[in-house]
Amino acid sequence: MNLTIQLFATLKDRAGERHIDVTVAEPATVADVLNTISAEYPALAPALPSSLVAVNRQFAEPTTRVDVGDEVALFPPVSGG
Amino acid sequence: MNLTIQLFATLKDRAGERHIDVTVAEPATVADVLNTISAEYPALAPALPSSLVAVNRQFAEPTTRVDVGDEVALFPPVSGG
Amino acid sequence: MSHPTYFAVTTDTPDLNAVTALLKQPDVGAIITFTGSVRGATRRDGLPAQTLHLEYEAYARMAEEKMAQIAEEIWERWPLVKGIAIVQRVGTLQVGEMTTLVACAAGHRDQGAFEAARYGIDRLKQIVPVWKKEVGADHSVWIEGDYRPTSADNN
Amino acid sequence: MSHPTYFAVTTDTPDLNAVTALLKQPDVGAIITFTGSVRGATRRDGLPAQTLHLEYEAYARMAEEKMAQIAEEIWERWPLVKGIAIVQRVGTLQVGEMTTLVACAAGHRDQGAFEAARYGIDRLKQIVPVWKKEVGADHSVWIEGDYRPTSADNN
Repeated sequence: MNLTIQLFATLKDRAGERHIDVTVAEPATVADVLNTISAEYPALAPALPSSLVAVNRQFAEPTTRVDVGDEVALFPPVSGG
Repeated sequence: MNLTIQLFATLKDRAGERHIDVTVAEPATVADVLNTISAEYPALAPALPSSLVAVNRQFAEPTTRVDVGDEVALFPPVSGG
Repeated sequence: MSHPTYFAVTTDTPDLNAVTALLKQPDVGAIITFTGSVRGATRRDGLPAQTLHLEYEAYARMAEEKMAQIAEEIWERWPLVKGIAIVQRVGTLQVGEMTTLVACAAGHRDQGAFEAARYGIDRLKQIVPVWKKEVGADHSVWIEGDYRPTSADNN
Repeated sequence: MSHPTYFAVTTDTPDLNAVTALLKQPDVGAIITFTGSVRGATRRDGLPAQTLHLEYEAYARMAEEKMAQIAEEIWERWPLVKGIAIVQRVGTLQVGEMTTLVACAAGHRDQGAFEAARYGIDRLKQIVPVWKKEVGADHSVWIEGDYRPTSADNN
């Protein structure tokens, strides 16, 4: 399946884009998505271990399942306020 | 000496006035002033035991001295906010 | 102390944006503002079942001095607190109207400003000479305060 | 819950009078408002010595959902708290400008609204997806958050 990954803050700066597209086999987990990103976007790879993933606007774990049409986002720990 | 006593809230309502005048011998204490008020203003007398006295805008005790020109006020415990 | 302060007994509705702006300094990162307002339903015995409005009266000059004293007490207890504003409204106040405001500024949110604002409103209700009367449909009742300040409550 | 709420990610300066008015109900007697603003001087290593301005970015849709989640967490912990407003500004913010607001209403000041407002801003800094960049004269630095939310931080 094709997924569009939204990027924020340092991740967006590293990629130079607000979102990237990846293709992963179904069924997929967050870990599968991160592995694909790591392989296909070398600029993002160093930042992935410290990054957070949200699936459908909820914080996800490596084991969280990702389905077609899910809203996936990748960003650093938050620093707002 | 002559003193003008400012009245607030229930004390003002009891007296029907915003201030009263009393004459006390010098040197005087707050207790002397209260005794004079009690004798001369029967409408105020029942409320005096539970009232507070301020001299020059500071909370006073029965033993606090009152001098000519002091700003004296009589009021119930506060209930603002 | 050279922090900004604002102490007022007023018939006007406080403008929260303006009061907050008064406490702004380059090293202020957090402002906590308490606002009190007139509640519609009262539950105490002897009071009108439904408050129509409140009437607030103050010994204004002493009240503003006691507000300044509360600020000094706050700075003694929470030395990192900076600007402080305390406002008491007087006159006729309807249900929902703001009656009082206590705002405390600090560099960060963990420097005592929450505790200071809480202390400020508690202390205001003890030592700032203001009284309120609940005015019902057919009669009015002065609210009784339950704290008796002594000379230890002076600065 | 049927309390008034207001959750916003916005480029506009929040109007404290308007936000407070949103939380007013006849049984509300106390509102505590935390506002955060941009401080002028920073002290951390690696950052520009003097902050010229901050740039805030948000994952807006998730941010507003997490604000609603924080409100639910507050009501669970302080059931007497009523209306809740949470606002995060984004975009370019200069020294002194308001960045964030958390307001909690209650019947009385002793019903948890102080604690709830404090919890709200602490929690906002943990789970609301917003990031800020300090922009100095010659370079910019993204501020690093130090909390790693897990699925336990979902509602």
